[in-house]
Amino acid sequence: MAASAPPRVNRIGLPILEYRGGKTTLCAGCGHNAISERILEAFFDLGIPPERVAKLSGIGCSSKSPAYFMGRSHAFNAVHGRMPSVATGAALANRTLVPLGVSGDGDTASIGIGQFVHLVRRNLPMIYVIEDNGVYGLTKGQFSATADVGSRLKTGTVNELPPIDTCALAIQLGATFVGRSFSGDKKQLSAMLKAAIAHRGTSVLDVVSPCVTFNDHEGSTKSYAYMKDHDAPLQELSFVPSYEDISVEYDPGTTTDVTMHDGSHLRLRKLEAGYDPSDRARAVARLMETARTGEVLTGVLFVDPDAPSFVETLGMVDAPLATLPEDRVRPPRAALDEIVEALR
Amino acid sequence: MAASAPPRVNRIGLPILEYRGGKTTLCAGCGHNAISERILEAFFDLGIPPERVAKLSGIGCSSKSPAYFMGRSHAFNAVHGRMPSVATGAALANRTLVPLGVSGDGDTASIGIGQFVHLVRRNLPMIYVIEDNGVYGLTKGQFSATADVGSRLKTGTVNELPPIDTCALAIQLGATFVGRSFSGDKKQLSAMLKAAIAHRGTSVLDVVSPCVTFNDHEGSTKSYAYMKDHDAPLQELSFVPSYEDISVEYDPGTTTDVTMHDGSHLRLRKLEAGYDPSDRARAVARLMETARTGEVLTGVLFVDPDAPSFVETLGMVDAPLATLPEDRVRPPRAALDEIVEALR
Amino acid sequence: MPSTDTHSPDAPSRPAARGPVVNDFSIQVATANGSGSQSSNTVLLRAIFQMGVPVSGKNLFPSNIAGLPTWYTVRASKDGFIARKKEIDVLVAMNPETAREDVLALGPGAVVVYDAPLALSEVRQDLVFYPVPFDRIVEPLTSDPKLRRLLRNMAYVGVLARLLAIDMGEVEAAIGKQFAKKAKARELNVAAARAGFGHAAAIEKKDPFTVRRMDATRGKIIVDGNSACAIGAMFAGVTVVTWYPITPSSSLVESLAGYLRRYRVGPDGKATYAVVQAEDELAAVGMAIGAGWAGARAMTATAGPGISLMSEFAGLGYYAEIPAVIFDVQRVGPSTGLPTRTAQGDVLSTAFLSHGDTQHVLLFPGTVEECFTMAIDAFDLAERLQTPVFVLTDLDLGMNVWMADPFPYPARPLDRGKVLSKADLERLGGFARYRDVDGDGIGWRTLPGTDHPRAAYFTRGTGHDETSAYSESPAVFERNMERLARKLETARSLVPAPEAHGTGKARVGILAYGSSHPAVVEARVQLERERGLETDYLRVRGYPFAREVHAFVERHERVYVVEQNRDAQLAALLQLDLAPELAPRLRRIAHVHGLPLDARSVTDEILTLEAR
Amino acid sequence: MPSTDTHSPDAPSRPAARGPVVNDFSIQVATANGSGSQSSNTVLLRAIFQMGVPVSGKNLFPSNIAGLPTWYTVRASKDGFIARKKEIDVLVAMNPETAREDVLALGPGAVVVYDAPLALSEVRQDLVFYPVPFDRIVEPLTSDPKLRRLLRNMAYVGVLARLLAIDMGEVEAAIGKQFAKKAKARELNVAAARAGFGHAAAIEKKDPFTVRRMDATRGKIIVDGNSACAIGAMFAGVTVVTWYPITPSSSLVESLAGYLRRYRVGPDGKATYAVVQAEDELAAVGMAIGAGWAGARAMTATAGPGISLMSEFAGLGYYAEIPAVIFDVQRVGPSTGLPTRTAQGDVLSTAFLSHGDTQHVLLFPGTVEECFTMAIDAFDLAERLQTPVFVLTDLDLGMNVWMADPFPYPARPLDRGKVLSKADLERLGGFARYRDVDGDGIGWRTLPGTDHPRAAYFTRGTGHDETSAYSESPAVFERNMERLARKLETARSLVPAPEAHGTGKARVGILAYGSSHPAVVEARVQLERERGLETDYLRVRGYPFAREVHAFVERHERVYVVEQNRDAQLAALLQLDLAPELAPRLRRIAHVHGLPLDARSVTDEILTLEAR
Ligand SMILES: Cc1ncc(C[n+]2csc(CCOP(=O)(O)OP(=O)(O)O)c2C)c(N)n1
Ligand SMILES: Cc1ncc(C[n+]2csc(CCOP(=O)(O)OP(=O)(O)O)c2C)c(N)n1
Ligand code: SF4
Ligand code: SF4
Ligand SMILES: [Mg+2]
Ligand SMILES: [Mg+2]
Repeated sequence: MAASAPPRVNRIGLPILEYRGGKTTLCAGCGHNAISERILEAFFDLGIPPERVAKLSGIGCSSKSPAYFMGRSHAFNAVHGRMPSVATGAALANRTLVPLGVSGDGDTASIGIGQFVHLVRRNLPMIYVIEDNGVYGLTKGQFSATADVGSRLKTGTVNELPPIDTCALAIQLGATFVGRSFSGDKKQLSAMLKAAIAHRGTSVLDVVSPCVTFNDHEGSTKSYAYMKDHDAPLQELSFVPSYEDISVEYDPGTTTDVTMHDGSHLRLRKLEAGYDPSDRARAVARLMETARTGEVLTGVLFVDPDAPSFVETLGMVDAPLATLPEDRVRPPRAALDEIVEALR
Repeated sequence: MAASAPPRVNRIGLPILEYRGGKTTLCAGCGHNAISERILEAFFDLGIPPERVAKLSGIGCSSKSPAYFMGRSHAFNAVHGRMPSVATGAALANRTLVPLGVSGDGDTASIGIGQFVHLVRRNLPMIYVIEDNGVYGLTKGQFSATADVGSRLKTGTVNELPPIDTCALAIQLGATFVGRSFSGDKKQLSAMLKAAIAHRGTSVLDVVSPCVTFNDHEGSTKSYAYMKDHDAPLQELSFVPSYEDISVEYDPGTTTDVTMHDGSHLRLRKLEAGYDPSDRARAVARLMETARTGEVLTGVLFVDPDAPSFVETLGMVDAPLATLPEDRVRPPRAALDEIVEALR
Repeated sequence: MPSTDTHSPDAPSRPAARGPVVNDFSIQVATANGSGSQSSNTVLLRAIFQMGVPVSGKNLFPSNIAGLPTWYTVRASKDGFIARKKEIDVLVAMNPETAREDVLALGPGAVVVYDAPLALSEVRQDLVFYPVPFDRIVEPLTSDPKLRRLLRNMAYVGVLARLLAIDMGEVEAAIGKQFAKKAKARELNVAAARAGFGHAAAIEKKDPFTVRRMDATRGKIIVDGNSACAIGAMFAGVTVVTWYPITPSSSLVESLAGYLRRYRVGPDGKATYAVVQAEDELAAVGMAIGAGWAGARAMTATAGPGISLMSEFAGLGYYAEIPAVIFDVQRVGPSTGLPTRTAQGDVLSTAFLSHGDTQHVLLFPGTVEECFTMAIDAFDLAERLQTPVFVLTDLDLGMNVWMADPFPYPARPLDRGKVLSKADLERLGGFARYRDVDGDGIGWRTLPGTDHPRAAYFTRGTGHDETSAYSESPAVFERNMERLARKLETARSLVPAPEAHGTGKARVGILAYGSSHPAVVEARVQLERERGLETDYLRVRGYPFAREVHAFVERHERVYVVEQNRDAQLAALLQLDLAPELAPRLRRIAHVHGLPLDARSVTDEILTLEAR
Repeated sequence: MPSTDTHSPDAPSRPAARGPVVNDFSIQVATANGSGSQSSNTVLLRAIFQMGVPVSGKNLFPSNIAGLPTWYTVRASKDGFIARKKEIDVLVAMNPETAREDVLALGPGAVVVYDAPLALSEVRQDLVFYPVPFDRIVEPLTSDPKLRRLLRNMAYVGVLARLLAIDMGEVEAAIGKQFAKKAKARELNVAAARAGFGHAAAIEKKDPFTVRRMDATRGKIIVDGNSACAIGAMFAGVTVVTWYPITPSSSLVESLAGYLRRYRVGPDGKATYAVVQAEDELAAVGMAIGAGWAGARAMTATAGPGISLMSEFAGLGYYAEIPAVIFDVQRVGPSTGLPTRTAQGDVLSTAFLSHGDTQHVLLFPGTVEECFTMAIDAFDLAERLQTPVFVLTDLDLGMNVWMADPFPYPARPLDRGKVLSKADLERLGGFARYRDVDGDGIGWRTLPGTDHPRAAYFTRGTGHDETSAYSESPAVFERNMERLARKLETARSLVPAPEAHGTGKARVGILAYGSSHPAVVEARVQLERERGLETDYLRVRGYPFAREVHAFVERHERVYVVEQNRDAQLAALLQLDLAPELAPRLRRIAHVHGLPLDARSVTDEILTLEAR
């Protein structure tokens, strides 16, 4: 169970050490480091072999972080803002991989918003984590497109453009799993990551992750302090993997039980009465209200566990395309003869 | 008044001929041609000197159309999907221009969605017309990102990805004037264009404009036939320019009168009771419903006439930057001395 | 009319009209696009082809969908010349908009078949005019005016059949093939052709041009280069295809998608491939790179503007060493340029595509057969060299139809390059992704998902050492860059070798590539026949250049580099690669105007330069 | 440690420690980034500068925000040499992570000032070691541990002041300047410096290095190239600035924004400019192109990856002929490469940036003065030539600080190029946008908003005739492309002329550009002094190359082209431009490892090649 302390080795007999990566070069206290921890724990807890995971990222402090966890997983640190396309190619080449995208708010909402939008539309099977600090950390703290109106840089510069709410945007565009969390909320983030891993299509997780060097001061809306005051969790999350039987009782009145496509269960104990994570239109409307209220809604914002993913839409074979034997990818001589005949 | 037939010469003494352009090379019956007509009429009716208008476009049949109206206006047919950035530069260089962007659904929603999103956030003062036929006309009819789920090409190919509703997207991102119309709806489109011209910031107009060659058949959701059946106007529009006194009476119960920033009036006689074009969240929610119902909501979807535009946000001088005299753009010798002194 | 709108000073030469001119002339049909003339022209071309006469067709179409002027040229050549012929011998004038201009552009003695109402016979005295009342001819066939407009086009095929002695049986066979699945349309079109044929019986033949059966096309096929690339890609075992529509590359992917649906979907209805229409070219190439990284045979196809947009990813592919195949069906640039006209203008910028010290491998198919074979080579090379490979074709090669020998079934199995399996890793205990263990500059890679604790490595566009660990060390960086340069050296011997023509003893050499080939072949004959100038010819097929290319320049006093761009781009690459002493031997014949290269222009320019 | 991590075979030479070595040595400070050493190093540099001694500083920092090793080198040179000095004479070892490595990399006789706990003196016998207990020294100054870590850095400045006889008055003055607005910080830092100075009194001096007042820096300023470009751009009257943050170009725009706020906002609080942080580089350059089209003086600044993303728009700018200025502060590529290291690797790909036959104008500032003047030239050229102009600087020039003469106030008024006003149009009655009325290949343009019925024209990236009407005519296309080529010829005489050094009589020439300049200047002296090899030197400042560049090659038997990339990119452009007979004279000295070029490497390589 997400909450309970991880055993010394997981169900496939690996110690957590095997899920660790290189030493971080990020600033001490950077939210991204905490997220790395949650990610590797989630894969450890679920006993997913690291070899099955493909880590994908763009450019930024956040996008560097895959080097600092799960060193036994292949990784591709690509170019700025275009990770979704790389992830799409990788996921199609080998549908048996678990693609994990790690991006930043600049990488996703500024330069990358175009690819993000189209990724979401395709419902590519992947986990897409946005480590959201409202600034470009790696280039020393300029505003990104998720910076809130009125938020202030250390330099005094104030942001006047409306932020892109990547979650509202994703839900509106048809995303099938959308959540928001906070790098400081261990329990919520862990459960959400596990549900994301279990999800069939694209899971968009926007995780507020303070930049201690450039955006953790008074006047920032992505600081630890701000989150302490404004974090408004919609539900209390718990995740029951498919291989565990659903021991824990729950009250359908206060708790929604979402059966994920792989048979696991996501349990949402309502904290905001009336919030329904299966109602797209109202989810978007509710998120848009927060522009006024300043609260940061966290939790599972929307989920549709059974929508077909892109590989299903494309009707691909179950085996990885990458390693299909020659006789399955090169048609026989007869085929060429037929083609040539038609051209005479 | 929009509806009444245009006089032989307009208020600045120009005949409509002076608002015409080159002979169209688009297919006979193409919706884009009708939109060109509405655009030039609107500028003619409002008596705006063509020299003040800058036509901007990307690439596509739609993006070609600026060559076929208002030959007395400068035009820039740029590259595919990146017109918003070109428009931004032009609008900043000369804020006294009326930038008119003409794009297609592929140009805007497929390759161009990234620049579109950021354009909208900035509320750049410009009119942005999307000539929306759900396909790439100029490349012979592939689906664009606005094609509806289940819509079918002549070839039989069916679209399975959720469409991008450019209007819902724009409203959600903070757009200040958003409307949807139909190339076949003279009256509605004309009034909407005039209001857009009068608007202070970005006006996003998504105009369904059937492609008679590649997407006007049974099974298309962007055909003339489909629009005949599914066009659901939210209001009956009329526009009263600032220089006309508001003669016509109206009933506040059934009609909303929006005073545009330039003093002109946009009048919306409600056809769908309870639709409020000043309520962002509900506008988006209402548009999202149509994904189920299949109806095409047309009319003014959202308007906030007084939001500051990008040039105001930037605090620019009133005169065009492009033609400021040397003494206003090259600081005096004393300034250089001061700078140099600080570097000693 | 475009095909002579280029400034050729001298009026085109033509055999004096004494005696028949057999199987050696060109027909140009001038219509408006979207008027359905395309099928008529295909029928015309096929009918001649079926008579065993070598034939070629060039479509000159505008960048719009309907209503603008378009020209289609069919050339019959007993000698098997298939380049564009500059001189038009027979004009079929159906388009009022361009008729006069088209007629004025003809050389003396040419033939004009025209729609009678156009009354063109007054325009010039030195031509042979055949007015034809097309409306009257098709009137009886149908009452539907839209259909009539289409049938007029098939009627001119009938008229030409009569005038040029093209076998009506072959015409009807060709119509049958064209409308295979549409019986009704077939009937109507046959009727229209017959009506034209019938009408023309009354015409008194005043020109020398005629078709006579020969046996030069037996067993051959007719295909466009884009389809050939598509077929090649399918037999190369492509698994991930990403694209964004752009002329003239769209039909490559559309044809590929069709073939894949037919031949790569299992009985269970499941596809052994994925075709994705991306949101733009950055995404298309990004997907191809991602797929190549994960082990797929991945490709994308585009044209100039797309290539420019792919720059950043191209650099990543080069530096992170990721296989991918990129087809660039070249059109006229810069910028949007002339989207429906042909050029070879992306050579230089693609060779150096992306910032920093980036260099790429290029392939240059020169025939439709090579579009097929090099598509296969490209995937093998991309995986062997672990780098993006660019296949540069062009609109002429890609969208026009060409005669060809049937494509050979691939002899070699797929070369998947240096990939370490789980078993390998168990044997080796581990690996270093970028270590040059074989001395060819190419390291060994593992695929994501390989079930071994040491299989993983961290792919990045930032500085890295042999183990792909992040490094800012100057020495490490420099060593890695030297290895990458070594890898490109390795490529010299792996790209398709150049093709040599001639005795090898001539003092003058010609160097060309891609769709310039047929014009150069014909020009060499003209030079020999008309001026007795013997030439050797080397057709370059890949970059970095094979050693033979250097040797060719060494063996010739003067080497004319013929290409279809303004800046002599291949000559530039060559100059940078050759021993500097050889550079003075190069002479540039480089022009771009959008029309396929013709032999006469090449011949004339070589002679002018030789005269210097 | 990076600065010798390049494979230099021979151990660096150093004068035997007999007698003092005055004003001719380098100090390297090794710390971790984010530890605040930057201000200490600036103070150190300034103090020496204020003593009238020529000085230069190089910052070698990692691509991360805090905690990784970083090195700062301060060089004092009585001869005014400001290139990076390969040999380190005095090492200040503050970073435990790299201390041993750093010490091992030193040449014999070097000095090591180190944090006592690191106990480095055992590492080698052939060096001079000065252990300093920095913690103890700063302990009394504050109880705040965070502050203490910062003050340790100012303490080593004090220690060095004592050891090298740097005037403490100047140190304190420099601290005052550094912390001008922070009295508290100033006091603390002065105290720290004094504490270090005081402590060092007890150290017995065992090395020859010392600073002595001279008068070689009077009136000079210290500035980084990015700020110089920014100041230039402001005085060029830039009105629209668009950008997307990227190292090492960010500080150019950030500094520009600061100056604009100060000097270009009117009393009414309104700005005579717009600065826009775009969503990416495609948008940044698109905005610049749009603004340039509409008549603004528009610019953007970026680095390699951004340049790649700008390819498509660059081609549009070239073909539609739109003025814009693009600063490329080069860093090490390919791909993301080494983002915080310097290179000259974008030259070739930028010259041919975009598909089709596209060519661009490039400027190469070689000093911070030229960063200022060429920024101004660039805007004039862009509008004069109606094309994008690329200013290629690099990280070394752009982010390191340099001594310079005060910038001259621009003598010439702005050149806004060929623009027709309403009055002109009334006089002329009309115009044709792309007609070459002046024979220089440059047409006349009008600005949107010009109040005349004939002012408008339709700008497009598609084929167009002189009136900018759409055209697919082969002849029209070819003529237009020839005019564009002519325009680039015109540019030869307009770009900044090359700068000649030497008597002009030498048989050996050196050709270089940009930040390679100081190393070449010093290398020429080394060649002369050490081997009596006289050289002439031409510094190229623009592309297309001025005639003088050709003449220089004609006048020399051998010409060494020195540059900081792998593929000898400028040499390549030169080879393509020179008469082919001259090509064999070029010899390439091209390396990239991310460190600023040093004279010794150039000298050694020239001598090796001369020996051949
Ligand atoms: C094409 C390109 N443009 C600009 C950059 C410079 N750059 C590196 S990281 C970054 C922004 C990163 O911001 P974000 O994604 O929020 O990541 P963070 O550092 O905040 O975690 C930028 C602009 C780049 N690497 N590539
Ligand atoms: C970079 C680039 N990629 C692809 C193309 C080819 N292309 C031209 S128009 C077009 C799509 C146009 O679709 P849309 O914007 O909907 O305009 P429509 O023709 O439907 O009016 C494409 C893909 C191009 N011109 N440039
Ligand atoms: S700069 Fe900010 S985002 Fe980057 S590592 Fe440091 S704290 Fe994290
Ligand atoms: S193809 Fe379609 S969009 Fe293009 S002009 Fe024709 S009808 Fe209009
Ligand atoms: Mg960020
Ligand atoms: Mg469209």
